[in-house]
Amino acid sequence: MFDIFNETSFLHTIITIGSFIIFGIAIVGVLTRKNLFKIFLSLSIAEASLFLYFIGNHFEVSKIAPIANIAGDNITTFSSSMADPVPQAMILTTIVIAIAILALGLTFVTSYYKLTNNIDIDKMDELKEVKS
Amino acid sequence: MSLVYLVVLPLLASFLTPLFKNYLKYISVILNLALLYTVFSFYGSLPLVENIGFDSSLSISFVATSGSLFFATLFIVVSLLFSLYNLANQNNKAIFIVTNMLLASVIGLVLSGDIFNIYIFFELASISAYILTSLNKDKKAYSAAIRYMIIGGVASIFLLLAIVLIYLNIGSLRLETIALNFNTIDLKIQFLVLLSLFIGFGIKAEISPLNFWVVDIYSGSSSKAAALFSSILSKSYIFVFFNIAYILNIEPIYFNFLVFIGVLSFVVAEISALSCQETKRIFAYSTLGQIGILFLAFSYGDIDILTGAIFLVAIHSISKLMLFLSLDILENHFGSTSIDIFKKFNSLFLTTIFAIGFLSLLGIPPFGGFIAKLTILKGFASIEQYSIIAIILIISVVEAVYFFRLLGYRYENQAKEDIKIPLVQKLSLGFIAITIFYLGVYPDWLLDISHFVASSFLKGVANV
Amino acid sequence: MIGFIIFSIFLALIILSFLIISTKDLAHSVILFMGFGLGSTILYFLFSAPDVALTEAVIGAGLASVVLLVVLLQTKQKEIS
Amino acid sequence: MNLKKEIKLHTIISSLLISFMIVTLLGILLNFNHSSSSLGMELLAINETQTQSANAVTSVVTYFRGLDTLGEVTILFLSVFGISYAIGDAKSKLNIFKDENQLLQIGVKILFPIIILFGIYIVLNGHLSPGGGFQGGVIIASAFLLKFLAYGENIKINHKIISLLESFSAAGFILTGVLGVLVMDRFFGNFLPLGKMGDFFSAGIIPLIYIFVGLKVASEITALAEYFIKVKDV
Repeated sequence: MFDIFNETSFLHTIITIGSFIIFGIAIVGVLTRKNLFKIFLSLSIAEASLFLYFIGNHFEVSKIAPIANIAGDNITTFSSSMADPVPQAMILTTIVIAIAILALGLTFVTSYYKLTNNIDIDKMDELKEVKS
Repeated sequence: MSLVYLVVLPLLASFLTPLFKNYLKYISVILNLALLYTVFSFYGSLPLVENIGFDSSLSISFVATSGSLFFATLFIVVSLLFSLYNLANQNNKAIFIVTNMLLASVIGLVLSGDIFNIYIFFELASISAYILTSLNKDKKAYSAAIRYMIIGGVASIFLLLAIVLIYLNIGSLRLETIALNFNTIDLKIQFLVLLSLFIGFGIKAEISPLNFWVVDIYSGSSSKAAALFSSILSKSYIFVFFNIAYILNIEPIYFNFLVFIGVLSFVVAEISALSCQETKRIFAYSTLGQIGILFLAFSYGDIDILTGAIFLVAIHSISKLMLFLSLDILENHFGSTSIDIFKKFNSLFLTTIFAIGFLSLLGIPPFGGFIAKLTILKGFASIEQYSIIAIILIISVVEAVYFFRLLGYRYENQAKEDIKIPLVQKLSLGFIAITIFYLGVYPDWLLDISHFVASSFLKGVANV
Repeated sequence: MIGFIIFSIFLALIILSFLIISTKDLAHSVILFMGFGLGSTILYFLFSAPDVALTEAVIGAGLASVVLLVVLLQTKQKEIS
Repeated sequence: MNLKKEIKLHTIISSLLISFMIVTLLGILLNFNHSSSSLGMELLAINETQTQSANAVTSVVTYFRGLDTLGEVTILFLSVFGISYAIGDAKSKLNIFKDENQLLQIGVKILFPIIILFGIYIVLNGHLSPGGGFQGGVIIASAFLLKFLAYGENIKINHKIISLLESFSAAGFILTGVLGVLVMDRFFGNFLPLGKMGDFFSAGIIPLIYIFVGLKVASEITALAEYFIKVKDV
């Protein structure tokens, strides 16, 4: 009875609206939160929402995974009924980049916290110019 | 001899650091010499498009036009001079790995003809810049690195948004296919893609509305890192920004907007340099000013202005490297980089180096900077843009004020300390000073190369 | 039927991301972030992208949560917003 | 009191601004149908002839767009190096989970080999089933992470082996690319025989690349886990 949901263009609208709402929430998080830990968390949520948008918009209900399964003799060949592999390859790489950046950022936050016992971005005033 | 060697050799060197334990500084000099040799071997066969992996228009391609090769050679020369300067210090594994990675990512950024590949090298360059900022491991360095990472993260999100929209609408990642059917897509999407590309690259290319963060990062990081940022990193982002702009041949209205941005960042940066008390901040503002001029000149798309701009890129990279490295000597000696260290040191060699650097940046005759500014101003004069000439000249006066104030501090009668400079550093800094002087006197060979590069730049789609 | 599951998971992800941003206690936001990783893994699987689902599961939900938890243990403070 | 209100104001203003931007963004994005022909479909069509690899995503990640994966592996290497540089020497630090966990130790004795085997399976069958170097490498690293949690203090990772493994798998990855230039005159050219799609030794250099990537990611994420676990100063 929910066949309206299975129609591709309606699905794409849900996915676009949903992922950009998450994107908006995450960007608001980056701009307004004071805690460095929270800022890095919302940055990675913003990236995750872009990944969902990208893969979601290439999805069609009829499409299957781009892997030819060799079950016994019936080899399914690569056909246009398969999902597009290039966005998946791109997102695969960008997820690993996102975790590399997140880990490095959080290490800097911990080292900074050890030196100054402060994790609030507004109180980071080491770089302000000291007017002699 | 494939173009990818230019990217892969530095990567291989930094992957194999556990092997060459205490020869790192010599290895980095040899590596840069080998890269210089490989780059020159490509000059014969330009423009060269090399497909990677499998030979078809679907694969990633490295595009060696005279523009991208000129920038790649400039980066390798700067990295060679940096490693020569570093011969005096003891082996530093972090500097070795990060400078190699920065060099590889910057050459990759400049050569790659595939937009997602540019995103990967963009991230690689950013992550090496983050680590470079945090090398000092003190409060300032970490707070600069954290701030840089947050802003870099926002920039890469906008770039990713642009790439996602491009792939959804055009279905291809190769710059030339994107350029061919860029204007088939809906006008609003085009504007959206250009806006997110502008924000993504603009933040990193340090143009005015988006470069509020730059001066804090420079003052937080070490002078060596600042030397690499201003001579290599910002130039590569400018090249990629305008390479994509010319390839997509976007309408003139966007270029007029970029002219306004260039003028804005030039004026704002130079004026705010007046009120600085710290030398690194002054040099950072002067870099932002020069980037403003470059933006101005690149977005005019006139052959003479572009030749002057490319000459200015070369001169500015070398002289800024020299200035920041000599500042590094002072920083190691005095431990601080505030203005009044200029009153306290007493070394004729360093004074001449600083003098040559300041005069060349100001564009005073016997030095290379004069030729660059002259060509740019002549270009503007030839298309009757006298308002811009006036702005450039007025703001150069502002530049002169804060540079001569620094030089003036040299002659205050205060207790002066002698500074012992290792011979290798003297040689490398002296060599840069001599090249700047030589370019001032015999600039023709570089002017012809810049002219050739400028014409290939303007051809845009045709040469890809 | 898949469309309805996708719709409901997206709704859950939106609520999760709002909660992550707005909670005071950082430990809660890390746990909600794990939920976010799980939700996006299921979504990738439904989008017929098994490779990305596996990567998101192993890295997005697994490794990121460990890194976040350990960093949280070291900074050991409540967020006073 | 107004400080609290002022923070609230700042949040409200920026969230209004951002939601306005998102609405205009959605207005633009919702009424377009994206291009039908795409790079992926063309690659899908020629995947069988070019690579004989059953998993199209793996052939895109390693062969058709091999340079991205090289850049990707370098980013991971650099980020782990940055972490080790920032945290300093891990040997002189204490494990953050100081008390040993008896229950987990028994579990680890059983689970450790299974997880390692599963990770190796994922790496080796990258070109046949979903998964590959990245995913398998992290799974292997999660086995070591489990060991860290269980044995607390008295587990020592031999750093020499990890850094040697890391640099040799990275050098191997690059050498396969360089061999591609020497043999096939194209970087990452596929110089090995393609074999038949579906059996283990097929798809030329793709499994080779993914083995190098798997080794590298496994050693790096294990080092990363150790840097994160062993951080308490003595």
